Amino acid sequence: MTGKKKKKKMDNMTKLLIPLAVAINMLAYNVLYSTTMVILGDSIGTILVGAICGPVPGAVVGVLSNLVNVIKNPVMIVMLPLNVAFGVVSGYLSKRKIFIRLWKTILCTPLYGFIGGWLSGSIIFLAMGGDFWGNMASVFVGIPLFHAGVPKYFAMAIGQLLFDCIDKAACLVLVYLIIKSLPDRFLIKLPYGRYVTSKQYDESEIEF
Amino acid sequence: MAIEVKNITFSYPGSLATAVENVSMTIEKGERVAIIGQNGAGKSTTVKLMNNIYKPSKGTILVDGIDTKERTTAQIAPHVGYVFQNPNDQIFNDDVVKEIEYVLRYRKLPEEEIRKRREEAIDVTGIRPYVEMHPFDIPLPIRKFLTIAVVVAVSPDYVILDEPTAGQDLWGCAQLKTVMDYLQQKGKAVLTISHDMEYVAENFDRVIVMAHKNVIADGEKRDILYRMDTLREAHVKPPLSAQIAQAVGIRDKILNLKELSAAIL
Amino acid sequence: MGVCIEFQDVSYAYPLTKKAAVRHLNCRLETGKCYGVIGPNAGGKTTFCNLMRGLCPNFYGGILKGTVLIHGKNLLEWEDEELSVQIGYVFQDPFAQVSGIKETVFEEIGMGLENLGVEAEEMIARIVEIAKMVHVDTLLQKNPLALSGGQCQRVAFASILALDSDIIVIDEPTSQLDPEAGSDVFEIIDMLKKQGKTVIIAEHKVDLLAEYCDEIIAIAGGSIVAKGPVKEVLSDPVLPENGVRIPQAVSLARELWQAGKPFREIPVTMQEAIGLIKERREGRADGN
Amino acid sequence: MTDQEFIESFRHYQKKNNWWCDFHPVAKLVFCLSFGFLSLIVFKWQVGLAVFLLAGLIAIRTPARKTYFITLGVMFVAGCLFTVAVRLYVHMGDPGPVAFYLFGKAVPVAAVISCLDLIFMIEGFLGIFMTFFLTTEMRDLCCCLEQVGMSPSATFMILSTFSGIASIKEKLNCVRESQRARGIETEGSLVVKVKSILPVLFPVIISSMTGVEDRTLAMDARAFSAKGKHTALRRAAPAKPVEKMVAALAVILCIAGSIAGRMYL
Repeated sequence: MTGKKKKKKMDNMTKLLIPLAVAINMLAYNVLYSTTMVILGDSIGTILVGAICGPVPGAVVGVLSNLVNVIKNPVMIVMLPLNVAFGVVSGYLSKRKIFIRLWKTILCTPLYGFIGGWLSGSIIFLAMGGDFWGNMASVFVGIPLFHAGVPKYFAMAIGQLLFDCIDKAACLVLVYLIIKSLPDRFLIKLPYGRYVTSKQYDESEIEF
Repeated sequence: MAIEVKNITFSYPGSLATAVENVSMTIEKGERVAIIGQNGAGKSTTVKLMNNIYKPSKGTILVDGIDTKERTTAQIAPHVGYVFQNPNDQIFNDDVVKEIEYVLRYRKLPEEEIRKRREEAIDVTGIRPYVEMHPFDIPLPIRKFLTIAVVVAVSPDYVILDEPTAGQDLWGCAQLKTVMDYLQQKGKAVLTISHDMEYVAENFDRVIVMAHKNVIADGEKRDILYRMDTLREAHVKPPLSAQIAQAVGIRDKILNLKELSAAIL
Repeated sequence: MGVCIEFQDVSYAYPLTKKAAVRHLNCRLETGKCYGVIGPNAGGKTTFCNLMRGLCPNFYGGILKGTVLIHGKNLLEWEDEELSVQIGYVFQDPFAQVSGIKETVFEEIGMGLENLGVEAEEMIARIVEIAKMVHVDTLLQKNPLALSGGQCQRVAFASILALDSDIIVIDEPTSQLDPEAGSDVFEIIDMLKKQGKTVIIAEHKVDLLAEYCDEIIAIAGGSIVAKGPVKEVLSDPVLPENGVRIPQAVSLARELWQAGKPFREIPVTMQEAIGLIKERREGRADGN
Repeated sequence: MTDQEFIESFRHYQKKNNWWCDFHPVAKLVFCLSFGFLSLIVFKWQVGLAVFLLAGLIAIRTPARKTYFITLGVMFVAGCLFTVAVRLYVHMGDPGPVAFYLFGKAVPVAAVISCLDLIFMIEGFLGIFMTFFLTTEMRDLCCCLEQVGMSPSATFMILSTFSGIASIKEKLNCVRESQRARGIETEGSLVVKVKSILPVLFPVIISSMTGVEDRTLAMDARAFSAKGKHTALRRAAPAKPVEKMVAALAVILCIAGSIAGRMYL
């Protein structure tokens, strides 16, 4: 009965969630990075919207978050494909009901770590003219490995991978807790809401 | 044992205009006080200073003798509880019981004490039927009683209610009355900011009128609510029954319907 | 005076709930009248408004039984955009009704018109006219995010009225405002009535509704307990029995009635009560 | 500005009477992007320096020159120095002609050049982007992008992103206030701060997400989902032929420059 209207109606809700998710990225970055110095938390919004609204809205959140970062630091524009990847991957994982169990969510940290660490490391490596880039990962892990004889590219990438896994593990746990705290009535209005709500309601025995 | 406010002045960070200018008042333990006045008169600011959310630029506030300047907000919270107007700013657990117990666990109270206080708070605020529901599924007016339950569980000596009757229906107002009686019976002081004159006349003994950033009247409710010039200065109307009594020329000071009907018979 | 909205045995249950929010509603609303909807929270008041606005089946999902007719056409056949133009909707939280993407109140009011593709010149004329009507013409250059609750609510009204819809559904507009801003809102509602629009207000402040509304609908426990002209419904004893708040003038009359000395007729507004009391006091003054 | 002038300003195109600010936003964006990518792809200090000078030249003749140079300075100190230090440290002691000695270790000329390449690439890239972002209103850019065919909801999303970031910061302070009033410490040592992350971050995220429901209703009430033709109050001038030509020229220059740069430098 309300089938045909489902598609368009969600767009309004998703269209308003996307800017909010970008704001959540910025907020989480300010709160988490200033206190923990290791967890960036600037991909929570992207993963969250990817999980509850689908890959396309997740990708759009990634693009907009990147746009906001580019205004402050234009070199970040090279990271655009990664942010998009976070949103899209979260969408596909959510379809396989990953975000319903905590252990399943934590299990896919290496996947996110690979995207956020290894790929971002190699992109920066190319963008920075084949050399180290000044951030925590490359200083504490990259350079010692390089001195121990590991080729520059691999040292750099492994450093990024390790640091990013810590960050992404924290982000995934936070996303899981947020989804668990969101009320079901809110979630089922979203395109991927049904993949994320664990409790099942059958509509038969409603007392009229 | 009182909150002493000694001519405090305060302006919000980033704004030049003062929000409150040399305000002084004293709230004794067990008293029931209502602050009335137009929006922007400085009501919320005064109350937030008492709760040590902000520290006064000039003057001092003593809560049971402790100067709020030397303590953080969280240290004053066990003495002064504050129920905000918007419950959504506080609730973050996905379960009513966990929400009420969070602060008690945070302060490492014994398990038995936590259970007793939680049960008492749930009964007093009447949210027993909603205990299994997700806090954000509970309708907003009833969710407000969840934040009241959290404050009741902490059982501070002074409880501040910000616009408690906004959006409440008959059940809500009755439930609020049971909470007020419970706090009264426990000897707690209750301070409220409200525009609902019937609620103020019904439940509070002392009324403080605020206008253009300072206190312009402070005294027993029957006397204050009949000072027409003070109320006009504060852009506040007395309760409906008082307005009717005056319009009809009844001399004695009527504050609620019972008195009005007695005077008419 | 045609019927603009009609409920035929309407029952509705929100998704994921065990109990229906409203059961077997039957009522007809005539154009040009101002309806006040009263009742306890979670009694079905908001669901009633959402049903009229078409939010309940379309936006919230859930199951709808029975039919809702708007201008004679079934609710489900209406396109969303057409419905939002036909029926204006203002609700409780003033700050949630600010779009956030417009930097001045002037453009905020014009947002609805921009979405509908109205020409610029006509847009400007209509915005200025609406702003004057709603007394926000002094705030045109201010940033909507810096307004107070009362001003925000008036701007929300203006942006909806700009669409010139002839039915306006208003869900508890004054519960977050102070009394002065509340009476401003009711003045706007009074103006809408004079322009012949159909206004439906869900509100707790029964005393104000008594003054401004033509008819009252009392909803409690998911069904309509009373519907009809203001004087008739508000003095109906069924209201207090279902936990529906009644105006103070009526409870005064009930007190006197229980004390054995009822008024000549039951007052509903403060003015009527004053009139009747004066009448009685003069009666007693020259009586003894 | 009086109301009449303000309303009159909507009757014709927005003017800021400065040649670069009134330059058509989309053409300006293409111009800046092409030079930015030119300096990124070539990654040589000569090209980076050229782009940096070009950006400085443009910035001086626009009202935003003060903020331009301040941001550049900050970005130079924060971004480049740390990266250069790391790069120098890595290349210490490599073979090749020695530029200078640092802590007794030889720093080869190649390392210095690669640092210069890095510095001027970042500065050039940042400079040209700054000339764009400091002189163009985001709403004008979106308005022109709509002329080129971007959907109005994309404009809505971009613009509400920026206002969303500001309003969520306000919500964060409001939530911190109410959690402190409950007795949860938010300032103080690192451990206290880490413990306060959940009670502060969650209410903001959950209440703003559930708040989206109300905003969706408000936007729906304003025919936000109407498909038809969208008009705009704030009209932007269509691109003049000369602006289109400049943009096209910049793109050609960027492609040619990148190929030439890669091959010869």
